[in-house]
Amino acid sequence: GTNEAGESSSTGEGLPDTIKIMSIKEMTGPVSFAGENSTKGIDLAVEQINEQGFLGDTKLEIDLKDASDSTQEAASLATQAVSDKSYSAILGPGLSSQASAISPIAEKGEIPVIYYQAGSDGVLVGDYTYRVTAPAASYYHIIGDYLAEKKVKTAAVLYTSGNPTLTELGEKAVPGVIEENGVTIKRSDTVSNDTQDFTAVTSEIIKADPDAVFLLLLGPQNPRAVSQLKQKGYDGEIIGMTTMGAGNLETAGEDAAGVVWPSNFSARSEVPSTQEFVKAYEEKYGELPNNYAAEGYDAVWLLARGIKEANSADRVAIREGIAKVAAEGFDGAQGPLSFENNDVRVEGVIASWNGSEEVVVTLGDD
Amino acid sequence: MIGWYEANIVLIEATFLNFLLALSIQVPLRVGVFSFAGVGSYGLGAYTAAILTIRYDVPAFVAIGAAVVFAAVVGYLFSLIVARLNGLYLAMATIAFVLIISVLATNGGELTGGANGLYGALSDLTTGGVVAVCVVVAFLLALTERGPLRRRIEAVREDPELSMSMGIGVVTVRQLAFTVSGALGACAGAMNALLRTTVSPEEINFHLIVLALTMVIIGGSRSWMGAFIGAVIFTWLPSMLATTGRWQDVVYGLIIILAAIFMPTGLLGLVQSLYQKLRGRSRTAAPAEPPAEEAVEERAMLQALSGESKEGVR
Amino acid sequence: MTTTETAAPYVLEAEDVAVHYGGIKAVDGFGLRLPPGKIYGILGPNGSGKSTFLAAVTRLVPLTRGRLLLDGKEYHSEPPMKLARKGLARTFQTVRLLPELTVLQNVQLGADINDPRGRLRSWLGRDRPSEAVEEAIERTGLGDVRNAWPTELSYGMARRVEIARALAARPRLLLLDEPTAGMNHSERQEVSELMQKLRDEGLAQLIVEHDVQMMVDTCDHLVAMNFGSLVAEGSPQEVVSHPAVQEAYLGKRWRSHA
Amino acid sequence: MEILINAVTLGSLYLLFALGMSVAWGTIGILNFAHGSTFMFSAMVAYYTVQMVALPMWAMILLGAAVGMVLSVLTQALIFNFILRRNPDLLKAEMQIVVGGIGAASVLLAIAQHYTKSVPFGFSASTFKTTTYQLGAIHISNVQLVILVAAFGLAGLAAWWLKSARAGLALRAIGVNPEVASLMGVDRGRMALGTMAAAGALAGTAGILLTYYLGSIAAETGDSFLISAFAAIILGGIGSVIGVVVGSMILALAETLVVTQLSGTWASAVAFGLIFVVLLFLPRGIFGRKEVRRT
Amino acid sequence: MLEIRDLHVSYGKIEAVRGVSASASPGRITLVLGANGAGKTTTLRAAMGLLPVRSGEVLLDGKPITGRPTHRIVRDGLVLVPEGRQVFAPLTVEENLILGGYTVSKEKAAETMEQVYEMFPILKERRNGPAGLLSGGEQQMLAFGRALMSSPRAMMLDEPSMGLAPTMVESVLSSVRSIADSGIALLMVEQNAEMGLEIADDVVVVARGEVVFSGPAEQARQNSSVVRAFLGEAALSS
Ligand SMILES: Nc1ncnc2c1ncn2[C@@H]1O[C@H](COP(=O)(O)OP(=O)(O)OP(=O)(O)O)[C@@H](O)[C@H]1O
Ligand SMILES: Nc1ncnc2c1ncn2[C@@H]1O[C@H](COP(=O)(O)OP(=O)(O)OP(=O)(O)O)[C@@H](O)[C@H]1O
Ligand SMILES: [Mg+2]
Ligand SMILES: [Mg+2]
Repeated sequence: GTNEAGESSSTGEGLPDTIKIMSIKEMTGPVSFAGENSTKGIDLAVEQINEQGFLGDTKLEIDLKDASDSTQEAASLATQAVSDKSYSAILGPGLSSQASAISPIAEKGEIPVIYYQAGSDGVLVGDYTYRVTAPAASYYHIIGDYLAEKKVKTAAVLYTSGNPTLTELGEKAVPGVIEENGVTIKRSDTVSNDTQDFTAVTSEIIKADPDAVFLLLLGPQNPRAVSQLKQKGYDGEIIGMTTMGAGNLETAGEDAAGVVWPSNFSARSEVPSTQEFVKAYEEKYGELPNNYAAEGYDAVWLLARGIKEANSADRVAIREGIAKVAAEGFDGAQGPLSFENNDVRVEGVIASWNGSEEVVVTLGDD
Repeated sequence: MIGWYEANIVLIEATFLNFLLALSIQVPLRVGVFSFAGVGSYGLGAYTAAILTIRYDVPAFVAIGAAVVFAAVVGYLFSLIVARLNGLYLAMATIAFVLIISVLATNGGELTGGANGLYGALSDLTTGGVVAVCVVVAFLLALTERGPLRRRIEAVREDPELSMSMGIGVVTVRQLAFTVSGALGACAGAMNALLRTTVSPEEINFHLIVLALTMVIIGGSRSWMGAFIGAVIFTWLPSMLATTGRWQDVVYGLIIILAAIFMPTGLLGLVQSLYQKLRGRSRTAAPAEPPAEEAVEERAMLQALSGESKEGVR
Repeated sequence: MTTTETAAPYVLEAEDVAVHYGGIKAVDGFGLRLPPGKIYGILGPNGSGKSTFLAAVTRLVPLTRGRLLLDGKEYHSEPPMKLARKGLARTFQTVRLLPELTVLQNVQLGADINDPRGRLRSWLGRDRPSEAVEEAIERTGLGDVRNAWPTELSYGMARRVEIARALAARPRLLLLDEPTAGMNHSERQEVSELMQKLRDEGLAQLIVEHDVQMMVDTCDHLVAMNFGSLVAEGSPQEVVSHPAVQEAYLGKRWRSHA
Repeated sequence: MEILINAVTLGSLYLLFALGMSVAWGTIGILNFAHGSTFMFSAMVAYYTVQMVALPMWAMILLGAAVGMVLSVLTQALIFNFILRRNPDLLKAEMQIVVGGIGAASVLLAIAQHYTKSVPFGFSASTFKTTTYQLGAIHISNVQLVILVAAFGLAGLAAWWLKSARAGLALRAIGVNPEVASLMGVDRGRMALGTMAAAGALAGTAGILLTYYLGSIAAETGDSFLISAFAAIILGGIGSVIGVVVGSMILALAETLVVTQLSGTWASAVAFGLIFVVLLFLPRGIFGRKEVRRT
Repeated sequence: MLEIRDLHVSYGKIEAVRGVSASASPGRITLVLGANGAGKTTTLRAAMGLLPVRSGEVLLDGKPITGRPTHRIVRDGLVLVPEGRQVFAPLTVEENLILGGYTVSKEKAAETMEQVYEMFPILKERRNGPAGLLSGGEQQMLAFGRALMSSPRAMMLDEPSMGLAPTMVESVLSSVRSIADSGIALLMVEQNAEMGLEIADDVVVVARGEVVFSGPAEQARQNSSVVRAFLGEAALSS
């Protein structure tokens, strides 16, 4: 890089002293746990990049902005990033609604954005937007072997219909996976975003007596649905999705022991690049990382690789750099990452709750 | 300045959109109709405009116009259905209306894009267009805040029965309020959908109702200016408070509490009474004195009286 | 006050009017005929149905049965706001002023009826009180409180605003429900004189009031009711000396006076 | 049959939550939008306490009720009381009170979000353990029984007290015209404080019991119940305890039927559609007092 | 004994009452007369603690009650029948009466209620109906009956005969007299001066916030200015 600060941000070649990135976050409000954890992952990645000299003398600088859960705030911050030329890229928010508002702004303002979470369809439009959280549908098929091993013949599906990701899973992906494995679906039920009590619907499910129940619910709904199923005397398999992670099952305690879910990330995964990340994370924070942290970490690394590739702080150049990196893929916290239309793909692991912590299920030695 | 404008364009636009949304609650409130149907119309308008833009690629003003007309008609029909309802019962019915619209949007299949909502509603709507609409709306509403129209609106709100006996068509006024509220709400929703290019069912929820009500009550519920003040405050407050970090939501809540306590007539009312105090003209008028000639007569009598009753007064 | 001469011999006719609330027969077969330019008064004990009858005449409560005619034309299926446009104005037994309008504006509201669409001119600029408003304020002696707010008024003053508001509409028929409640003798006297003056200008009035002396002095004709129906009718003297009226309504004082 | 039991349980949840809100609203005319946050906050305080000391259920209920009472009294004394004092006309103050409640709610919610990060919390550390009994084909848990008994018991108590006690009448009088009520010798400030204390205790109790029953709640749970409670109260008719019981049950039954027979997506639409239709025919709810207004 | 001493009350800048003094001793009725807006209602409301007193004193049995909250004053034994009836419209007639007896024992209240029903049979007929549906006069009866329920030591009445039919005026005023005779101190504002003077013991005339006449009732009846203002020329000549 050059030591010439200031003018360099828009010139084609070479890197300035610092590259500023706006990180739009949900640090307060109902989804603050996601913001909190991804920030830790981001900070770790930035620290590594700056200490390793990954970008030479150039330092990455993250400007953290809290948009809470407001779409308008998020859009406004993105506009500020577009008009303030000192920002080279945006690390996007985790809520789909915010992301879909930001994407057109980014496209028009020509600034690269890397999202984590934000699983809905309308998020990735055009060339400037990338996502490092793989849609659950893309790796959900790994549950097939588990179903076979547990000799699951019948299943019931319960999903939250107010959420785009969960609806997509509940209506298409999961039934597809289930049927491919020769399992019949006995019931499919829906609840809404603000459903609190699952008594009625779990009773109905138990009446149908399936071997496995698929729960595709919002975070706080999971422990409730699991407990209520168990209390009604259900003793079959319970299979969820990533919303089961991140400590959400803790309150269900013993009731939730044995719940499994295909995940894009598990701290217990044996993949070397994951273990490397987990080790560094544990060292820095003294706790195990969750998927939000891993995604934040990967987002920064994707960006850093793109910048290095571009060897420029220019937005358009960075975008092209990211595109090149994405075409090749790399090993990140979530394991080997590849990209499909700007959207990440991972291998996935089956995670499980053993009653007190999250573990990885390895099939065959059960 | 230009830089600031560009960087904050979203908030500037949002101020005007929130202004229209607040008005859609305020207009019925001014005639004593406690209706949140305007928030539902916001949803109707947003979806109508987005669908027209995405599917038929119509110009922005056509999409918005169609949304406004559609929601106004729905508002009118709605007013016919809820004609017998009043007060908080009416409020509940309109909340139900809003939530039903949200559920319909979630379950609307391809038409509404389901839980995903719609995206890619790219149009030629500009900030200038939004401001122009708001200026026209504010001007028209300002006309209802003076002279005979203001008196009638006051009458319908405070005492519908009295209004009837004074020849005011209370039912018509109420229906009109619903219609206008529908149009304003839809206008806000449509313009928001086109500016943000997306709309999702999550947007139309109880929180939007609460926001609209808070803007009106804290800004001032009697005048368009109150709605505007409310819109400015509640659009900009969150980003101003972002500097307070972790506790921003707590501070936000405290500000609302203080406003509720100390501004019974909204910020607008507070400003007005301060202004009047400054000008030394309080709301109170001179004490009632009997008419002039009689006063003289009475004074004479009183003098007579006081003379006679000196001993009587201890 | 302007009056158009009408062919009909009566401004207001009510025939066999009944208003029942479940088992309560508030008005039960009462009627009267009010010729133009006369003051008629209704007397009756508390709860005999006087106010309800006025509400029925102004269409604020639905009729259980009966016929109502204004200038000879039936109107008992028309909505109440149409009546005001036909020249009918009223006051209420309880004071009903609009708290957020000043006295002047409250009175102006009465005059707005003659200007149904609201002149564009007064929307856009000057909103001067019309002649009718000034006259009503002046006649009811409200000049000094014209800019006061209703909550600042004493009870008696508030009653005058009620009357002024009705007068500002320049009605052809005025219904007054206890217009002088809360006023002292000389104040009642003033109101009585005002009503007589208005009659001389051609305004037909129907008054409900418990001050018998004032009613006798003011009215051309009295109607007495009890339990929702007619008890006696005739000239003031006739009615107050009617035994049924004396028994049910007038106190010892009046019986001894008469 | 089981559907019915489940519906009644859900109805009891709504009832427990709505009862305090309904009492405060129907008597002293205070529509407290902070009720949901009070509910949640009490449960949260109990949660942090039980993490330190394993308490039995009754102690948790007492604790929750106490916290709810304190919060509610504070809201009344620091917010509503000031609003009323500056705005003696209850009708005019109504909106102000609603907005003040919204403010109080967001303060409590923000604090809770800050500490819990919106991750659900529950009472698994409590000494109370849920057990399920099986009666034929029907599963019923001990918490479920507690909830049913508590909801109906407390509703009965509230109804009886409002009906027979002179204090209940005084409360209603304050709701009609506070000034004239004071002319009768009613101490408005103390009555209001007392009522809000009771309403807060009910909110706290509900917070504890619901957390036991649901297994866990999150910071936002209080607000999701708020709208259902509002609906139940309106459906039954403001000011009537029987009304809120019936309203809660109808709402719950409708939701349960839709969830099990149709699809959960439509649950709130059908429930609110039902409210809508009921209001069209009974404009003041099922047991609402008729508006007394005459010419 | 109820005593109002040199009372000053103002609304903002406007002084509505400027040094009014009036008193009523047990067993006696003091009649307050005055034109519309003279400050009569203001005086009573301030004495009752409903309006802040700027200066002056209100004494009940020699004990100052100025500045005490209204509900305390009621418990001290002073009640007000407010201007314009003010019944609790949605509550039933009987509930209104029960509230009137809020400060006394249940037995005492039940006893008084029977007396009230005896005095106004229509109230008994309508006991379970909402008070707001009563006619104006019926509501006035209820307001009066409600005040009796608290068995006060002193009572202030703001135009108790307003809206009442002549027979009712007679019966209400004669019961006012008998209440006074039972040893209660009464301060009454009454526009029906003719009837008022008949039962009053003392008279206070207020004009624009000031007392302009104060003396025994006979003296007032002979005072030509008072008579002219409140009874009319006719009464003067007769
Ligand atoms: N909406 C109503 N519902 C039930 N009863 C009613 C209603 N309106 C009036 N009444 C009853 O009908 C009767 C007549 O009432 P109204 O007000 O007409 O009497 P009034 O003659 O005006 O008496 P007053 O001289 O006391 O004002 C009263 O007994 C009253 O209680
Ligand atoms: N809330 C108020 N704000 C300002 N001024 C007021 C207020 N209430 C009353 N006044 C004024 O105080 C004066 C005295 O009013 P008050 O009601 O005591 O008269 P009153 O003697 O009872 O008359 P009335 O016989 O008409 O009832 C009047 O001039 C009135 O306009
Ligand atoms: Mg009457
Ligand atoms: Mg008075």
